[in-house]
Amino acid sequence: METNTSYDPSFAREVFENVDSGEEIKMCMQCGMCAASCPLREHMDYPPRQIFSMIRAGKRDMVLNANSIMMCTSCYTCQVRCPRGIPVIDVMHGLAHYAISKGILTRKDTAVFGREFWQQIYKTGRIDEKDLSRRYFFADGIITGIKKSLQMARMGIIMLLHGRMKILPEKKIKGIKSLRSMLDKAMQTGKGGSEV
Amino acid sequence: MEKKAALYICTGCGIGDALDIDSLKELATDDLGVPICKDHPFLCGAEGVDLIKKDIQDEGVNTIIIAGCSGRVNYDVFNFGPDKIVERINLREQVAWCQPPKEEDTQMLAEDYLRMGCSKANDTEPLEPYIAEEEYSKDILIVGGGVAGMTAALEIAKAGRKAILVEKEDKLGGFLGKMKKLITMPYKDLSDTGAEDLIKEVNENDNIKVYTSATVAKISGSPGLFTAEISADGNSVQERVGSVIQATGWTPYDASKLNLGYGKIKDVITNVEMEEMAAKGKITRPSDGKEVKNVLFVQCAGSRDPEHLPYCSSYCCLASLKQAAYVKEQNPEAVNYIVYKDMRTVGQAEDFYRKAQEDGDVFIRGSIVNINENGGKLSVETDDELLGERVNIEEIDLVVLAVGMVPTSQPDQIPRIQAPEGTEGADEEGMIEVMPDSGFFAKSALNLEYRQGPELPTLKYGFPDSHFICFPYETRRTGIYTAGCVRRPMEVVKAKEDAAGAAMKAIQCCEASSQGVALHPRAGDISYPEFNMQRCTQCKRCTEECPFGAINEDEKGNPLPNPTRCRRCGVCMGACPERIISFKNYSVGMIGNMIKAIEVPEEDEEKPRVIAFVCENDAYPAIDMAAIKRMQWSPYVRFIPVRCLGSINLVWVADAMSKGIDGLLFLGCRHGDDYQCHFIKGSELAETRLGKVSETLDRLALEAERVKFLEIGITDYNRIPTIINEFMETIDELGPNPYKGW
Amino acid sequence: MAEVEATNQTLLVVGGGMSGITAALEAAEAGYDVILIEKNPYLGGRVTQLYQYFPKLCPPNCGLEINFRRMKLNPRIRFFTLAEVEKISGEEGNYNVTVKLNPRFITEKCTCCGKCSDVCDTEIDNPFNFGMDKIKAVYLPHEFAFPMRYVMDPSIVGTDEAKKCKDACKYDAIDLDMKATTFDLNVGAIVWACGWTPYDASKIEYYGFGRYKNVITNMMMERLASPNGPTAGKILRPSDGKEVKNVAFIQCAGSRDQNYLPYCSGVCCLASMKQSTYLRDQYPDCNITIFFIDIRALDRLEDFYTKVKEDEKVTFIKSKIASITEDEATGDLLLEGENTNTGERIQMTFDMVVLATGMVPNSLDLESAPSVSKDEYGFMTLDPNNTGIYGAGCVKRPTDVASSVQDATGAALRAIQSVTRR
Amino acid sequence: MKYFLYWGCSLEASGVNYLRSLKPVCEALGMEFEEIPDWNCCGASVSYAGANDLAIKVLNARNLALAEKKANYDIIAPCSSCYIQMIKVNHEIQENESLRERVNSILAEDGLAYNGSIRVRHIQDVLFNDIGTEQIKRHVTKPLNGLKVAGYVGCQSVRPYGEYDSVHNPVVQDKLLEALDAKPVPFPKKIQCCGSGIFLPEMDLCLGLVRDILDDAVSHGAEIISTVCPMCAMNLEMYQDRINEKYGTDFDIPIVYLTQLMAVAFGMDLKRDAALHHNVIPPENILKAAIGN
Repeated sequence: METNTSYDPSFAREVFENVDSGEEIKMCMQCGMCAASCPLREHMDYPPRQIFSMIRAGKRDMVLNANSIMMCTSCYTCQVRCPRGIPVIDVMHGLAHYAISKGILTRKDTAVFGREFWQQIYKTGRIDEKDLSRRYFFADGIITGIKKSLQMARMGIIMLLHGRMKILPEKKIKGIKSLRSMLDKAMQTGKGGSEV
Repeated sequence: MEKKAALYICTGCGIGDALDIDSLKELATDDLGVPICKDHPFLCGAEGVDLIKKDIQDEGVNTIIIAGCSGRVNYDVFNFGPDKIVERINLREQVAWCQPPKEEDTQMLAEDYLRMGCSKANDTEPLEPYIAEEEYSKDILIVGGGVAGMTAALEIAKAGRKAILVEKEDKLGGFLGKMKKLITMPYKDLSDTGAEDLIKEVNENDNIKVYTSATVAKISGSPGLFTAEISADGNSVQERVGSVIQATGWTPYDASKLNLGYGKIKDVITNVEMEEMAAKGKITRPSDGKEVKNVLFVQCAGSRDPEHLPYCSSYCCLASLKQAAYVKEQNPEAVNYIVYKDMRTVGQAEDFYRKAQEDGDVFIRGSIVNINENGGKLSVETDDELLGERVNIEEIDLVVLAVGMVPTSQPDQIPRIQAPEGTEGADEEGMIEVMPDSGFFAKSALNLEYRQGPELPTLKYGFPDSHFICFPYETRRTGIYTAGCVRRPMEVVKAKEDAAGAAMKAIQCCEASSQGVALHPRAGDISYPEFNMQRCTQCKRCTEECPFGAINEDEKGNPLPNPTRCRRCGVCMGACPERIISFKNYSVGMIGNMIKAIEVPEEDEEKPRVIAFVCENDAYPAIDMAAIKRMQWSPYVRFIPVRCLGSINLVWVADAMSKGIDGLLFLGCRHGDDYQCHFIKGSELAETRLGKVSETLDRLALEAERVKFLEIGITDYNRIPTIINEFMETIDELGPNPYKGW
Repeated sequence: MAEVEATNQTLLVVGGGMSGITAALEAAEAGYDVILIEKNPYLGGRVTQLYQYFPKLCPPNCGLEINFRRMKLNPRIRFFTLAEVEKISGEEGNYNVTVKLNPRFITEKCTCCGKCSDVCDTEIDNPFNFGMDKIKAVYLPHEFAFPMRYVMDPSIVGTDEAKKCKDACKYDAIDLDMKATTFDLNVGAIVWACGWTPYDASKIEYYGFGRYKNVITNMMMERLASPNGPTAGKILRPSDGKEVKNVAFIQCAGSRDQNYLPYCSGVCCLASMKQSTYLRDQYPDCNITIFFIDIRALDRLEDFYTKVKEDEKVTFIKSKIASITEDEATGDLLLEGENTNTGERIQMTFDMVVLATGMVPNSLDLESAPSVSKDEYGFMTLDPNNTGIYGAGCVKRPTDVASSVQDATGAALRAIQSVTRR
Repeated sequence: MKYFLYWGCSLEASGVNYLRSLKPVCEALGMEFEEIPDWNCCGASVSYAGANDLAIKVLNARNLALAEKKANYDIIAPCSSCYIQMIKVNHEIQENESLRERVNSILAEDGLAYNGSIRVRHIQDVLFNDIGTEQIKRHVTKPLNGLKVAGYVGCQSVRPYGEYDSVHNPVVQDKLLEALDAKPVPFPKKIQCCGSGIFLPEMDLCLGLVRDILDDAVSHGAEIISTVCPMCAMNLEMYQDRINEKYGTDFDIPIVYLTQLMAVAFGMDLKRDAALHHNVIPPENILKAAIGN
């Protein structure tokens, strides 16, 4: 044991105050159930329980830059097994949202995809899968976009041929205006979103 | 009493099929001279029992010998009242069920058991309980006025008895009185300690007499008949009591022995100091009197550490969580760090661990490397196991060391005594450390006037606890019980329950003693040892070997028995070389006669004979079990149950060997650290004694292998056939006992 | 059933396990009349199913033997097996209790000769061994059964099989017309010592108990190790009867878990360590891994932890195992978890897995009974304003044998106080 | 029985065969559907990247409020992602009064309020508990004759609430399959996640997950895999080529919706009702063989 870190309670406080479900991490007893339940555990820098103990220790950069927080598939396996009843998924999503809002895009593709997803909802109230993919592929600029689309083109054509793609673009829902003002208000008054 | 014996042979359960009953009857009437001898196919049935009852009524039978099932069963069916002697001969389990039917050897086995049983019945005398001439007291002395002592006193008072409570401080309360709050059932939140109410209740109860600033100068006598000399405020008062509860509690482990800055850094305190500070008001830093903000608790400060206290003190996890709650209550912004090895919030107490987590306490699994002071604040270097790093926890205002409990019975220094010459480990002056299980080990509290020392023997780490899982109130001094943290480390709620239990035992002791009835484990036994003092040689073996310190000594070395201290194990009877100690229904002579009753065939018959002396609590039931499972073994072994192997007298070895018995087996309980002998030392003493006998055997030119001691547990019945058959092989190899037929 | 004599000075102890037996004996030996009732056909309760106690590794039957002898000798205790409380009414010092006696179909005439069992062909799952083996439908519950008397399973009553058994009995001890009866008791105080039930491990579905044969509970392990168990004391894995070489213990299987039992069951850590010694005694080469969250070995029991830790064949890993998967071909079990000390992923295969399942209190839930206070988990709590019915042992908290006995001793006194007050 | 059918965005596009088959099957079983007027997207599981928790709650609360305003029917959400989003918000609002007030203060922007009176249901729940396997069996005219089906449950259709089935060892889909006379094969990975909503951005990692699932199903003898989620269907079906390429496997197993199997077993039109032609890996032959066509 060589590294010398100093415990710093300020990050934990920051998380409790600003991250959706952030205060839930207090209940963690470090059993390791979440780590072993995760389908993508092998690819994570740190399993959830370690993220939680790092928050308690005040390792802000390590936590917000951890790929784990954006790698959640939302499968709820860890959550249903957590013996302390911690909504692990909500915490991970909250942390991801918080990190993204701070401009940290450790898993950029996911961040971009999720943001595009949300923006489309904001725009029309619904998701148009085809439009979403297009936006997602081109989010990094035209060149990568073309490359990515080409990779996926065959699949797109197949789906189109099998009638599994909507041809007409999604129309806005009728109440889109009021929905937007609702969402604006929620973003302003809710946790973790105030800084977006 | 003029004895009139009758023998009843049950032929049910396969006995009749296995044995020639008529010849057994013939043996009884013709050879053994039993005046009445009957058989019945179902003796335990109503008809069978009526047959016996009729003989009692019509024939004046008062000594009933029943040859049938094991004495472990049908005890109630064959109970004909306290004035009748009942002897059970185990023909079912230990003959019919474990031997081939209708064989000569099987029949001989049954015949021997008949001879032995009749001999025993003949030697048994009716019992009368020991009742002292003095008046018995049923009051109970409690030493220690903390939560356990006060609770015990109240529980006793509520049961309509009188309690005498002695406290060394000037007021009752102990640690409970110094506490701010309590965390107890249902472990959701802190509650009031209730100390004030408890003290008031004790002080106001008419059934409780309280002595404060008082100590016990001397306790003499025996259960039911104790006299306690209490020094209170310089006066000496005498109280007669029936039993005693030691509830002298604990002291915190000396934190200055730990390398955690205590005594050097002012803001490092113990959990006891923390509690007292919180109870008085604000939690502040001793260095500058400022209110604390960040507090770090060091769990297992000294506990679970082979260098300090190897055991877990069990209350500290909860105590620290409680004190962390005080800190939060004082300042919700405060941060508590709890550095632990394992969080041990057992049972429903887990709820309070969760509560502490909800409150935001920070838990760090690991161990402290260093505590430093700089700029008025403390920084604590810790190996954080789960982070896998050495970390610094800085800006700490106060470090609380969760120190463990040391029983008040633990001596500051282990006392030394003069050892007999040539003792291993003695120093130049011949002094040696007293063993923890000696009555001379523990720190002064009771001052018993006992030959084996003034205090309760301790078990380990200075706790005078019971060694028995099934019998947690067992102590090695009859009628003296321990309760609370002196017995083992425990939290308040458990100390209260423990006190109630000890009170129960103390009340029970007064009842039993006054009726001349034995206490556990031979509860209800009214037999007691009688000493034929004319033949005593003052060898002191009985006074030394009694596991319960029951026998005192006069200046000349004569034993002074205290029947109400006695547990009736017979260890003294086994110890006595002069055979002067006997019970009315259990004596050296009686067993000797049973041995003599065994018919030993001539050498050329090639039918060896072995006697197995077996502990009646464990080995005997194991043999029954083996028989119930219809296991089989050599028909040449005769079992003699004994109260405890500690009661075997070496003269029996001589009796047996001189009669031509080929081998002796001794089946007793496990001894050593995890001993199972319910008379503490009985089985161990037996083995020691037998160790000496082999020298004698050598001198007689008899092989030492003819006498074998084996440890056996009650569930070891699967081993019975092997044990016996292996021993028989040994005997076969050794050949017959040359003293046969002398 | 004849009238059972009792008065408002009599104590009723419900539950004939270690706690109940202790409460009954302690009170009786202090001179009080006690009636003890037990729902099983034998006394002794859970401990009769244990092979050994921690930390001494001694057999429970040793202490039971002493207690049974105390009971045999003490006329103040009367006990009833196959008995249950149906109703309680009244108050401290004057309770009316209705006791139901379930039929044993075997009378006091039984000599335990075993002839009925010899002729009986029907076999039933052996409840004493958690169904790991079969016994005859007329049987002695176990060799140490007290009272030592056979019992007939109700499932064969009314069949030819039952008649065959009856005909085989030389002592006319089988009564096939025996019916459940009830009787009323007047008692002054009640000690409720009904003990506990092992938590149903099949509820923890990701451990596959009930689906995977080689996943067993700690109580089943006790039976496997016991000389009177289904394998005569040889620890063999259930799927194929093979000897075991590599065994895992999963601590807190259900306990300390909001989804199952939020409380800690108190004894499981030590029980698993104890069971590791069973394995080590039988298999000198057997590897044992104990997966835990916190090791909870209170007071001097820490010594036992220290002792087991010294065994190099026993490994302690801080991890809550997240799942068990069975290799269908071999019956071996793959355990997955995270070693939280090292952060390493655990994927380990074992021959057999023992789930350290916790205790669920058997609480006072009768259709008609005075209210007693209970906590949210069903454990009885002491309510100073509601005296007369006292919990003893594991109905109050999950606890080991010594503490149960200690507690039961205290409960006996409290019951005595109740009758003293009246 | 009347229900709201909240089919969500996917069922109009990649999950079209789900919606197409679901409707005739459910109608045959006597269910009637109504659409929630002017519904919006549920937010799925990835919108946290762009929105905070409250916004996502509001999104779902709006749908619940719109439904509640119209009628007191249970909402059926066939898409697992829609289901979990909606049921989660519903539970939270029902259980937490201050949250309800907070959400309603936002819904008030459009004069809406949600009182928590609606129940959100998964289609499996309704089929199993409201309709029942006995009723379903009565509609089976073309039993699947022991067709070995891996009933892939995935994650969000049961977790975390487990309202109608075990979260650790779900059995409902298998029981429904049995009602069609199919033979569900046991396979441990039936509850492992396929990558769900982050499949696209984390494709490299998620291909491995899908491979494991397919492998487990196939090695336990499955001839076909059924699902109840458009994302599962998509991820399991569309990437088999890539998986084969990446891992050297040779998967070519049809992925169908449970409702498609029901339509087939109910003897309905394979194209119009079962919508099998929308499947990229054609299931027709296997299914025809099973029903003996």
